[in-house]
Amino acid sequence: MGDWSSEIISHIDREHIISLLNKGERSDGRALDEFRPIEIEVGVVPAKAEGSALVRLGDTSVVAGVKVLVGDPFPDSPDEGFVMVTAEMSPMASPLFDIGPPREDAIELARVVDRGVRESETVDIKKLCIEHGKYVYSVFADVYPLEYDGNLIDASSIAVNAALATTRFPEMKVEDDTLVETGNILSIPLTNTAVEVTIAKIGTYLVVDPILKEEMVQDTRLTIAVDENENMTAMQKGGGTGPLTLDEIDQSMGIAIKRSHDIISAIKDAAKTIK
Amino acid sequence: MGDWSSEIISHIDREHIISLLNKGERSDGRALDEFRPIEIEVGVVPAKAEGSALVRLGDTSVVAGVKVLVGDPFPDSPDEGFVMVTAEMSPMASPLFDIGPPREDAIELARVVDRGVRESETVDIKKLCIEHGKYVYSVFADVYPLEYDGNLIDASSIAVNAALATTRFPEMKVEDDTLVETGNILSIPLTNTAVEVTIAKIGTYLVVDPILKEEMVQDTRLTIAVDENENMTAMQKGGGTGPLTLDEIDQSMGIAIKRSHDIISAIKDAAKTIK
Amino acid sequence: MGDWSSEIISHIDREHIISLLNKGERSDGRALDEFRPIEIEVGVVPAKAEGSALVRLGDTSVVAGVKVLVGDPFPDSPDEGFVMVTAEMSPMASPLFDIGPPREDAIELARVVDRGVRESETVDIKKLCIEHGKYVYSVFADVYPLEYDGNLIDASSIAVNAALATTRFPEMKVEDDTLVETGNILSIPLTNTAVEVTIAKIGTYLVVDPILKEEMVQDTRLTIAVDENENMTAMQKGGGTGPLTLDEIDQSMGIAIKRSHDIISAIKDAAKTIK
Amino acid sequence: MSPEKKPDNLINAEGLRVDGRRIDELRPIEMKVGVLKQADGSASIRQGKTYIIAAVYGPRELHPRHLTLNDRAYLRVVYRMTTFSVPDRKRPAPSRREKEISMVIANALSPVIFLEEFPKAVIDVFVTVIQADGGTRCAAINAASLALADAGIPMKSLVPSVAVGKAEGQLIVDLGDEEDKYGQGDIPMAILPHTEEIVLLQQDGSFTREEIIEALQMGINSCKYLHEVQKDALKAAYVGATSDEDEENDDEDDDYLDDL
Amino acid sequence: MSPEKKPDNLINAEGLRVDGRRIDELRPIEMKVGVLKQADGSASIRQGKTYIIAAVYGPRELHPRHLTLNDRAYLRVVYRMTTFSVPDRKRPAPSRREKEISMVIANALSPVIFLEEFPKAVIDVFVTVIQADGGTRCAAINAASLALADAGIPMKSLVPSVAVGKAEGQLIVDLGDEEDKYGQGDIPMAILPHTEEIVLLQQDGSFTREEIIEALQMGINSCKYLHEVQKDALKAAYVGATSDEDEENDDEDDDYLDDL
Amino acid sequence: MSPEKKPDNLINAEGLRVDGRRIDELRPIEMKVGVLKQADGSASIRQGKTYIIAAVYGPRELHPRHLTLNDRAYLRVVYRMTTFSVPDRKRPAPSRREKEISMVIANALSPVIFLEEFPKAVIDVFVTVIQADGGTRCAAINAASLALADAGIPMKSLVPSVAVGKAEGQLIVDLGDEEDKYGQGDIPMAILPHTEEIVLLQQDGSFTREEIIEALQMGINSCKYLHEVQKDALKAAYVGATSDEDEENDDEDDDYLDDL
Repeated sequence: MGDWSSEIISHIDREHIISLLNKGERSDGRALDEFRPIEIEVGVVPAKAEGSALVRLGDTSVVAGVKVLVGDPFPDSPDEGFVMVTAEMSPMASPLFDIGPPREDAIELARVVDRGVRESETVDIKKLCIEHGKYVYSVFADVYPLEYDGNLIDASSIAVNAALATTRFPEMKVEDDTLVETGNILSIPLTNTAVEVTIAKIGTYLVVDPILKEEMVQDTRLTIAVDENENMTAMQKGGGTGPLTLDEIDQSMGIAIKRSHDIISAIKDAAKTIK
Repeated sequence: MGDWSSEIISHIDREHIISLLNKGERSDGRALDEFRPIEIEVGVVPAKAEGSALVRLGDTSVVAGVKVLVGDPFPDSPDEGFVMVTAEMSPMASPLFDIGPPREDAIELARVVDRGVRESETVDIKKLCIEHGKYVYSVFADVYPLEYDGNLIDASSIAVNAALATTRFPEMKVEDDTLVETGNILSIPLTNTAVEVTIAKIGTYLVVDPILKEEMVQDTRLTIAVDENENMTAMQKGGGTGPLTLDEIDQSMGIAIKRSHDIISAIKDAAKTIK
Repeated sequence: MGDWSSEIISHIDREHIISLLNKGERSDGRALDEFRPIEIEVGVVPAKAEGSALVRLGDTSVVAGVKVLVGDPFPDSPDEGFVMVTAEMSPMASPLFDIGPPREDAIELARVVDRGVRESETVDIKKLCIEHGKYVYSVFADVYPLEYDGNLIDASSIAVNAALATTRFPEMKVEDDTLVETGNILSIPLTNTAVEVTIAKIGTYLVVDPILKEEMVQDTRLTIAVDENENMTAMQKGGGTGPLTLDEIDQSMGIAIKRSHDIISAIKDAAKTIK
Repeated sequence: MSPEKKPDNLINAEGLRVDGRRIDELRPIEMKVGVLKQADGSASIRQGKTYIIAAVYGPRELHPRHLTLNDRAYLRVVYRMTTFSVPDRKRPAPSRREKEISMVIANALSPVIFLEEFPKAVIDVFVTVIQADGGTRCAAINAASLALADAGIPMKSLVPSVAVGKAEGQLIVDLGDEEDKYGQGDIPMAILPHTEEIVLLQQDGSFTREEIIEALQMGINSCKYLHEVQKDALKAAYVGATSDEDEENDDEDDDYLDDL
Repeated sequence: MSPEKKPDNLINAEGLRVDGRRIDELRPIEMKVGVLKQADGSASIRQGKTYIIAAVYGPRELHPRHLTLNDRAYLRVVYRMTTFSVPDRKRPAPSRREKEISMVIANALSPVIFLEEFPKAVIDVFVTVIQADGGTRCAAINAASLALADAGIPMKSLVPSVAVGKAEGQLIVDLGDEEDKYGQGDIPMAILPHTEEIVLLQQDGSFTREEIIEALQMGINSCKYLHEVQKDALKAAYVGATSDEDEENDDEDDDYLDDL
Repeated sequence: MSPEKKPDNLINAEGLRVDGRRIDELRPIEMKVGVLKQADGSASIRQGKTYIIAAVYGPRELHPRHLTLNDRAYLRVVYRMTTFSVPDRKRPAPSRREKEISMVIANALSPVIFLEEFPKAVIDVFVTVIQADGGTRCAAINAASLALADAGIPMKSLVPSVAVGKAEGQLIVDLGDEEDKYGQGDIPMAILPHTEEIVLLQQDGSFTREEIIEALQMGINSCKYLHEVQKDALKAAYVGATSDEDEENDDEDDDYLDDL
């Protein structure tokens, strides 16, 4: 995530990667606007999580799980349920991640992935109300990285979307002041899907879905959440202090829109396997 | 606040300050029992805080804000509202203050300022009850230092008092089990005012409203809260380990009573500017 | 508690202790399966705690106190009260214990002592219900060490049992939706007693109730909770990484059962002094 | 304490916003430099009802040591809201939102500071939000870059910042609180004024690609204006401070200030 | 989300358990070695519905320094459950239960590792519980010892582990979630397979002395079987990895693996 | 658990207090020195129903290092209440009140300790409140100064401490819990017995200037009595310990003890 360049990576690596980019090449053979293969496995926590997905983006992999609980609504939104997304940098996934409370970059990861879902208003939270002011469904989607070879944001975004799309939970109703199951099984009321696409800027080049080596030498990155209507629903410049021109932002949006179609298709295909 | 002497300040500074005191002088030209000019600006957070004040005591300045919320009463006082005062040592205000959780001296500051308000029972918390056992007003007064040149306690005490005196909030009532505004605007039910006056002991001298240089060489300090009837409502010896004689305590009370009149007047004058 | 051997204790100490054990001796003259004298003083916090006990096991001593509060039941057990046991490693008790949040060994101590009470189901938590789904008694038993010369677990277990056995609290009932005292005084509904007996393995020897010196050179320890019917109700291997044979475990249970009788008797005798 | 109500329209029939502004009009802005005596540099900003103070300390020794960077100074930004700066009382402990904003502010300011001149040191930027009424992270950047200049930290330029957004389908600049809350999107941004490159960029809401570009262009224009306001504030402080000293250097100082 | 219900009987009239197993029958088990690319060693285990991944890093430099041991490596185990691995959402922060289990896992693994070969270093074992359905600490030990071997850490042997327990008065092996929750007791254990010595031992519930011994004996038998499964998993990974390399060393490797 | 009730009068018609004491009468006091074997020094105090134990360790090496003082020892006081020492269960984590009291105790004890003899070291004073029934910070100082002497820390004198206060308009000494809670004010204080100088001073409630002085004078008198009790406790421990050793030194020791 962070700006490792001066601390960990030698300038030679950066020069090597840029000299490849000068020839239109990346170290793993991809085109600049090409994603690594996306593998999505849904229902990986079938006995305990209401929804789940394991996502591989090359050698980056994450697992996301969804829990649906019944809780009180917030006082200022008595007829709305609640969605929260968290993500973290578990030390299991990389020698670069620390044990201990999350640092700034881990907090950014969690907030950017959360924003990608919430700002896109993909979940109709009004439909998560059971009884006005009393009971609502709370939806928690939590992401754990297993392997970190760059671009945790996009992998996490895909995993959360796939886990939410395949979430199934028992419908509840209030009967004589107590909650009982109706016997129906519900899905999360999704009205849209937005996925995050991250573009790294290295020198004068824009490369999508950066691997770790590329992140380490990037000047900055731009994450763009794109929905099914090709609208931008969230953006975040991070991962370094390099500036971006207006033209680079425009190009990045072009790449993000293009790639979002493939990703959304992949999620929908994976979701079909859950009835 | 603390006892910086051996760690930061050389003995020469202490000797210089004491040699001035021997001549009846202080490094900024004040008399020993003289405060720095007190400037009080109220209503500095008009759009968001129910009350607020910015106070300058020479080059020490703090800002205080009051929030009035509706909450549950404590089970053992169902007909009483709640007042809480906090204060802190933000690193913005001084190179001597640390980033991170509050240390002992910051906790002391907060507790002494809080005690100055609460022990003086200046707020009639019974009048903060909306409905017995159900709804009460909770009053939070929080102080942030902006510039620290000594005597944060007194500056904070003045700011809290001025902010409380100028607090205005909408009256609430219970109608059909829900809270609604009555349309009336309330003030905090203040029955008294107590202000804190801090006297530093340096050698054999007692000086009021110490600046940072004086705090650094003080043997100890005594903070005295004095109310409108010249009663002591709270005292705290702190800021060093030097002992005090009974006579020094008596003299300190004399100074504190004298200075409390000016300070209370200044607060009342400032409060008049808010209708 | 922990595995101090390589860090603090020289090998000479271990050799000395083992050479004594070769002769069937311990450094304080006890037999291998002999406890230090157990002193139990109950009612040491008579004015504030509902139950309390100070326990000495040689130069190890702890104080335990019980508070009985009225609280809400957990949603998934509306007719059950709640018992919680905590224990800690206060720096007062030993130069080996740190100031600060509890480390792994302190967490283990707390959890093992808690499990000794809870897994043994000595308290009938159904009888701690005042009104189904609304009010239950919450019982908190907290242990503080005063002197640590080994075997905090067993000392804490004895103290918790003695404090619980001597706990007296006013019966409450619901009248017109509010809680009132009935005037009766209740005891904790104890249906059984289980005590923890700890055996240290040093070389090929098993010694019960180890002192600090023995703990420091032990290969491992095995704590066994034994109830009044000679059943094992909890076990914990800890305090080192040395393995145990099946035969050693069997022998340890034999020692634990034998010692449990004396300890349970001592607790019951001490409890008689409280009417 | 009293809950705010959603206005019927954020832009009325005459094309004016809830506070009477045109869609590309900034709120009244006042920036002051050198407002705190203890800090090495400081500045305040009032932008509409938003009121923020920034203080800078350093370059100075860094504790804890393990954060030290060997080849440059560590720019540490702490963005904090006072408990009373928002309608409900904010909890005193730093939130995850405050930590993230601290990071994006540091990222926006880093490109203009010659951090490599102070290896192993820390430059501390403390931002306190006294009153929050929309656009606090942008106002914080405006004030913080002035505080850095006031502290004499060598800089390539000041960093102006503004939030652009959308309401009633129209792009607007410098969002107030209500526009942020009830509008259709928010794009906080900051630029390097000499190159128009973007150093802060976040977005929420929903925008087409064309809207983003148009919004950023509006933001760049506003930032260029804000940059002039920043330079004026700096000059006001600087001229004031040196007026009774060496008059001859004034032109040179003006040149330097114009470069920032 | 939907509350689980206590089954009427944990063992039916035919002597079969709720999932159809005999009392001494393990759940279906699948272990895989080398499942993560970033870690120095890794393994996964599926035991019934329990699903766990273990990763090993090291030996490597230890931070913070004050934890350093001068005469051996520090074996640091972090056992964590994902929030979604259990019926109710687990709070994200590590619980006291997770910390205690981390410690007993470290105690169980330490005897087989040549820690004294790496003074001052740390060997990190990270265990993530993806789905918890009983026996997670035992499954974690099974996987972690494979991950250690996969990382090339010198070891005397693998450590197999299983929970034995009691239901309807009968001793049973490899407890599932319901048996753990509604049964009469649980004894998680781990052994050194060559000596049958016990390196993990905990118990709750209520057992006679004779039951404990019988249960441990059942557990030892199960652990010996699990040890074979572990070795097979290691061989599968090892043979796969070296198949196109030096064929001649295979026998030797097999010998080494048989020793673990 | 059962809520306490406010008594009708804190002082009755005969001028006696709720527990039958006169206004200037201390509660029954028992101090013991050397009550803990592991600590370098220790003491217990029972003052009415208040029951406190103090332990001293040091001078010893200080961790973490950055707290080290170069010119004297760091006196670290940790005042803690047990969860069961008060009517409602106290939360186990240290409260802000406990931290403040730790600080004022350290301030009160520092003037009598030759801290400059042990630069860079720490002297740890741990105070545990077993039962709290008013005046705990004062009782803690009484016990802690005995524990310091018991640890052989070089001291100028012991520090006696008592709380004075007001009820029904009359000044009273050594407040019990009810007097503290329902009375009109509380003044915890401690003195240097040889000079009568005040080293702990806090106050709440409402007092005139004259009342404060009169109350402090009453407190000084009580402290002087408490100082004798402290010295007796120390002698009792000391004489006991040396009785079978060198009898000749006893007078000298008595002199030393009288000086404390």
